[in-house]
Amino acid sequence: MELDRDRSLECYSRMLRIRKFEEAIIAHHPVGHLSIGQEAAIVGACMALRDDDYVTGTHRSHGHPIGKGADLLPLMAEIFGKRTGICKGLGGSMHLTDTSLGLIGESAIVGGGLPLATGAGLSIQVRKTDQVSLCFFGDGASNEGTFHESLNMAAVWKLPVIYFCENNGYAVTTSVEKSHGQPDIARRADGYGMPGVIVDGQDAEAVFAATMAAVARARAGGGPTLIEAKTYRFDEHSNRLAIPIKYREEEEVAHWRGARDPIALYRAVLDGRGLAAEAEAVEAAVAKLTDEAVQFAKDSPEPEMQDLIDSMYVNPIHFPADAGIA
Amino acid sequence: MELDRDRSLECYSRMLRIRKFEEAIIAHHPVGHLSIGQEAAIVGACMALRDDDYVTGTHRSHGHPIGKGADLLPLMAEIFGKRTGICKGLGGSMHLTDTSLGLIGESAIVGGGLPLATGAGLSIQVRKTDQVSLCFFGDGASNEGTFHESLNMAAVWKLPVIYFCENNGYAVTTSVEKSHGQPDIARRADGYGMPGVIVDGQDAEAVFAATMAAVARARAGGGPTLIEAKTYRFDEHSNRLAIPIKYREEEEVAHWRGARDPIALYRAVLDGRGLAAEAEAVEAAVAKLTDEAVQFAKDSPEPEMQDLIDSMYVNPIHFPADAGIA
Amino acid sequence: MLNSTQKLSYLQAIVEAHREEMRRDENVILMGEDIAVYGAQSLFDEFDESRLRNCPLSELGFTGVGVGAALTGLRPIVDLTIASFLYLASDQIINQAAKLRFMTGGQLKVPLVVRCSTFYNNRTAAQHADRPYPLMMNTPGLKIVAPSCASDAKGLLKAAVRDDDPVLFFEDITLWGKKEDVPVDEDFVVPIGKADVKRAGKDVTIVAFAGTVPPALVAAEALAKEGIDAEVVDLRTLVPMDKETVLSSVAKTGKLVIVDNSHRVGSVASEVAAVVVEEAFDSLRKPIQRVTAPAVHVPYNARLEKQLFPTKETIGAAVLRVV
Amino acid sequence: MLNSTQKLSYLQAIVEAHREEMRRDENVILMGEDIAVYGAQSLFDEFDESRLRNCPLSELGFTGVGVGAALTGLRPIVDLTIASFLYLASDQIINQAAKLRFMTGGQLKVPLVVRCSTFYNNRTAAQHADRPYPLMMNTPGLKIVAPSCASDAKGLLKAAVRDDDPVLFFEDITLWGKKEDVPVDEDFVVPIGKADVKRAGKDVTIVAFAGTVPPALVAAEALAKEGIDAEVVDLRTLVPMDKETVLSSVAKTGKLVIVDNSHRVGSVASEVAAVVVEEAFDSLRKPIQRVTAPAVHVPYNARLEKQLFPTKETIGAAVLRVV
Ligand SMILES: Cc1ncc(C[n+]2csc(CCOP(=O)(O)OP(=O)(O)O)c2C)c(N)n1
Ligand SMILES: Cc1ncc(C[n+]2csc(CCOP(=O)(O)OP(=O)(O)O)c2C)c(N)n1
Ligand SMILES: [Mg+2]
Ligand SMILES: [Mg+2]
Repeated sequence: MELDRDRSLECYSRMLRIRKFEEAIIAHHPVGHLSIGQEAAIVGACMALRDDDYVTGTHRSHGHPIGKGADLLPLMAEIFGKRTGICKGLGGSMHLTDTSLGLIGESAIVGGGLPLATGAGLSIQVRKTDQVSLCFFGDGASNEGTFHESLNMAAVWKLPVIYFCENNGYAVTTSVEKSHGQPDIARRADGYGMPGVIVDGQDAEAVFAATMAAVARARAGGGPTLIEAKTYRFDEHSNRLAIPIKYREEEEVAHWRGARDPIALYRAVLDGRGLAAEAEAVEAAVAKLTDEAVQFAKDSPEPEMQDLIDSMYVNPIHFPADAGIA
Repeated sequence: MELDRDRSLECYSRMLRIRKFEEAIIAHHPVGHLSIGQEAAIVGACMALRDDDYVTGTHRSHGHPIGKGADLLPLMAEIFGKRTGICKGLGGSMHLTDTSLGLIGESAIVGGGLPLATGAGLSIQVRKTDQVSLCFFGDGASNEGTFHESLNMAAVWKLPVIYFCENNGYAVTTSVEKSHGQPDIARRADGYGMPGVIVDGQDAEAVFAATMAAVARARAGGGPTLIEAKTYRFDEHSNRLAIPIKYREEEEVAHWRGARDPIALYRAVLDGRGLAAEAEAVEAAVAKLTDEAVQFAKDSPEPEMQDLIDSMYVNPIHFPADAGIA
Repeated sequence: MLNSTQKLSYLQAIVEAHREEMRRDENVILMGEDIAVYGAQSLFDEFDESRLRNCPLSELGFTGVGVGAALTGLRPIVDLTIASFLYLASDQIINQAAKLRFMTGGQLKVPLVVRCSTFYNNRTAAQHADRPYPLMMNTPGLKIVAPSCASDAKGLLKAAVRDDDPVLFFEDITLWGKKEDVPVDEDFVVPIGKADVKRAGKDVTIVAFAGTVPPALVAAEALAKEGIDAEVVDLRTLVPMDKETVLSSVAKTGKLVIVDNSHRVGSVASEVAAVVVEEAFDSLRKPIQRVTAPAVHVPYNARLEKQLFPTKETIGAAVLRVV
Repeated sequence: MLNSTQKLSYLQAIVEAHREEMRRDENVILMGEDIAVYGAQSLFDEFDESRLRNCPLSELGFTGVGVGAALTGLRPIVDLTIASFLYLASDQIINQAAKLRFMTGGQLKVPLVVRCSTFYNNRTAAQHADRPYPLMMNTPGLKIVAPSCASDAKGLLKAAVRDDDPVLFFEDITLWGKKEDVPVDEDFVVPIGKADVKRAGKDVTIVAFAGTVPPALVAAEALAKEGIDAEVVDLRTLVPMDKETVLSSVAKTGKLVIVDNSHRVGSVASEVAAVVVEEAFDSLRKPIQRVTAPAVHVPYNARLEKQLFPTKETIGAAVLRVV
């Protein structure tokens, strides 16, 4: 499904914002799990959502808020552990949760977001709104019990949930082939009586189309869908983790980086639609924005113990008095 | 697949032993979850196993050891909570585990046995024996995360495990239709790249045949199979639980009790094969055995605190000294 | 309706609390397995199945669903039924419910209640009979209550539903049937974090909670006949604990016996003892006594099972060791 | 080889323990996620993948697989990697591993080791940084160890593998890189249930374990300069605790400071305090001091995170409050 001119440029911008945001992380504060290579999957899915739709994410948490359209500055400040960070510097790189855009948790417990997204779906159904809930998770997460329990519940109750698997082929060093009885995660949907769809995760508009169909179904009361986007992580599992073994071929990485870069692919699409100049303007704007974000993060103060205390409870009781804070 | 004369009588005897054992429980010590109605599923599966094959079971634990051929006396004594019980009166009605016949745990935590059986499969593979492991579980249990995690692992590693679902249509008061995205549990197997088979759970020899095929596959290194036996629980969920609502139709119960009683059905098969006299002899023997078991249980002593202490550790350290035993 | 009461059992009081809170706020829902079987069948007469969710056997999943619903406008009560199933759900409670507000710098709140019932002295053996009170005491961000009577059960459950933080609610099945006059005032709440002196006394402090309060009170009456005047403090809330009430009682009596149905090691009793020896050492005149279940599993055999839990006799004996 | 030693880091010592035990007994296997990433890549040079199982992300499942394998002849070591994932696996550990022997009247045994590492002071925020030592202390049937140095890590892991009961093994990542001379004797084991006096002293007892032992020792040296002679007792085993060593130290010093990286409420420190106030009340001359992480979650910001955990300064200050 083709995005119109403005939406296609917004889609390109968001993808590029993820890429540039993470390149800035590598350059300035190398922590965390990068989504570089997976931008089309993330943004394609988010383009099908409204601002008030819910999203849950993962330890690979940078792309989801950016994909949903979040402001980069508080996100970057969070990476730097600053008080101006979206989570006051308490959550950090694996937890860039911007609730103003419907994000309700980036779970660093693999699979932990699946029940949360399902619960948001339940909430929508009980409160009778027409929102939907979209759950990002990885191929590795699909082996957690929460995957099974969540998808089944959503199917029984016909909840408006889109289960969106970013299948990047690996969980740390473990390939899908070595950890899944069969490699197509979408094929598991049938066991729950739910549609399962495989989509090219490097093609933003293909992802958008698949997600739009699932969103339409969900909003119409048709229940959940499982979407599997086949994608690839260009970098290592995490900036901070040394990997002492070779678990994927260099040629494989080179192939995806070269021929399957979602940003290059989408740039070509825009070029083909005569939008090269506009795309260049987007690129300039994103570069500027990223610099601003880094500067903002650098200039921001660190959180204090009081910020931490203030974030613990809505309704503190005997707290912080009895907490034993030195 | 037809059982030969002796095996068919043994099959009939085991089914009858379950039925009579539980009728004696109702009469003499009404505790626990009964397998009446599900005898063909249990015994049909066990007839396909060797004595040294492993079995895990559930809270509905009486049928599995009897199906595997266990001595009734220690089982009945366990029901009565006696020291001569198979578990010294410590495990009780939900945990009739006779390890001498390869039973390695009747889990009252629903779904808890699935990883145990899978682990036995792993053990078989590492130790390179030709045993298999069979896991009994219910329709309700198939919604636990352990189901998913276990079946996937067994599929990836091609473990010699038979996942045997006694689908009796309900988990306490909750029907399969209201708790499963779609009602055929065997259909979930495909998601793991594993064969899934549905079998009539009231037909002992049909169950035997399906299980034999899975066992043969497992022993040959072909990996796991999911078997779903459609069966029915004739009595209430548990002897000890009052059910304040109506969750199944009386006609439904009457239909299964009347037309789908696995013991009556198999008796008819035996009659058709000219084995009526032998079947009668089995019936007399089982009646006598059950009486003996009740008498043995009644006459047996209760366990003492020392039995409890002795069962805690293989290698006690500072125990029982520091345990705070009054 | 103010000041009027109604004779209710502990379990009925819990169901009444549901009814009142569900009437008051349409965002309150109940989730769990076989809801009708666990006492709440009468709610189906009044409320829609949309708000009374019979769940598949997926404890981790549906508890997490409760968390997700709490994040997005509902106030779910998740009934895990038997407390021995709490382990299955513990990740969503500890890593999500208790942490999400903090980890998002206060952006989110999790108004969730998780119920579970300790199923001991009921001949269900070790996989059903745990009293895992201590399991989550170490997790910041959670509140944990464990009432000992029908009024407290009703008032604490209502307080829990109204609280914007996650609350773990332990019921005690040995109390389910116990009847009492319970306030019918729909705004009757028992504050979280407040202990209750169930019997005033001056010679020794007995700290108890949930199912240990009744035998503690009986023991106190028996001791009174021997001229020993015991104060019985019902903790009611385990976290955040009402240290003040405990410490001021010990300041008065100088002697402390703690009664707890959980296993001895790492018990609630241990925490109470630690707080007191740290903060009221100078008032303490005798060794603190923990009367707990021993560190062995719960057997099926009823006679043996009964021997594991504190009784009026073992409580009385502990008091006699220190007075 | 007797009496010879080898310079190994704490993590290397753990890997060596695996190697030796896997050589000694072909029924010993290692299971976990991305085994090679968590230090054990060199084992792949020597052992078959059949005994080195890279598992799917299924913590509850593969821990239960470990239990099932232990029931049927293997002696699995299950590495849960980060201790914050222990909650996911807790049901199989508590309801199966710890109970199956008991519930079958002693028919079964569960020679299982579950490893997990406490990942604090590492800027991974609240969902990775838990130190859930207390979580399973309340469960009878389990043994729980938490070594503070490379030799103890090796010796306790070997003891755990050889033990026929389930053992939970807590590693501390702040110690992973610390090197030490470690015995190479393949039968070197450190007995489970025995504490170690890491520094003898007469004025005050400091009980510590795992990552709190190094700062406790540094604090003790600093105190020595001020004329205070502290005894540092390393618990090593949390359950079953070596009460005797702790009690006899307190009998000598009369003062007790307990240092524990877990959160304050329901901590290991609370259990130690409870035991001591119950059993050594008459030797106690001052209030017991618990030096713990406070009851708040672990933040991402490194400067704040660091402030949560006991340091030589906070340990020293606690000692000074009581001497
Ligand atoms: C429950 C849990 N187990 C293990 C980990 C450690 N871990 C972090 S990310 C990861 C791999 C996740 O793989 P996948 O779901 O495919 O996501 P990806 O990293 O590929 O985006 C693992 C094992 C964790 N954080 N949580
Ligand atoms: C983890 C867990 N959740 C809930 C229960 C309570 N419970 C016991 S049996 C049962 C129903 C199980 O249904 P199914 O698996 O179909 O087995 P059936 O009873 O029909 O044989 C439930 C909910 C339990 N024992 N364990
Ligand atoms: Mg992946
Ligand atoms: Mg069933």
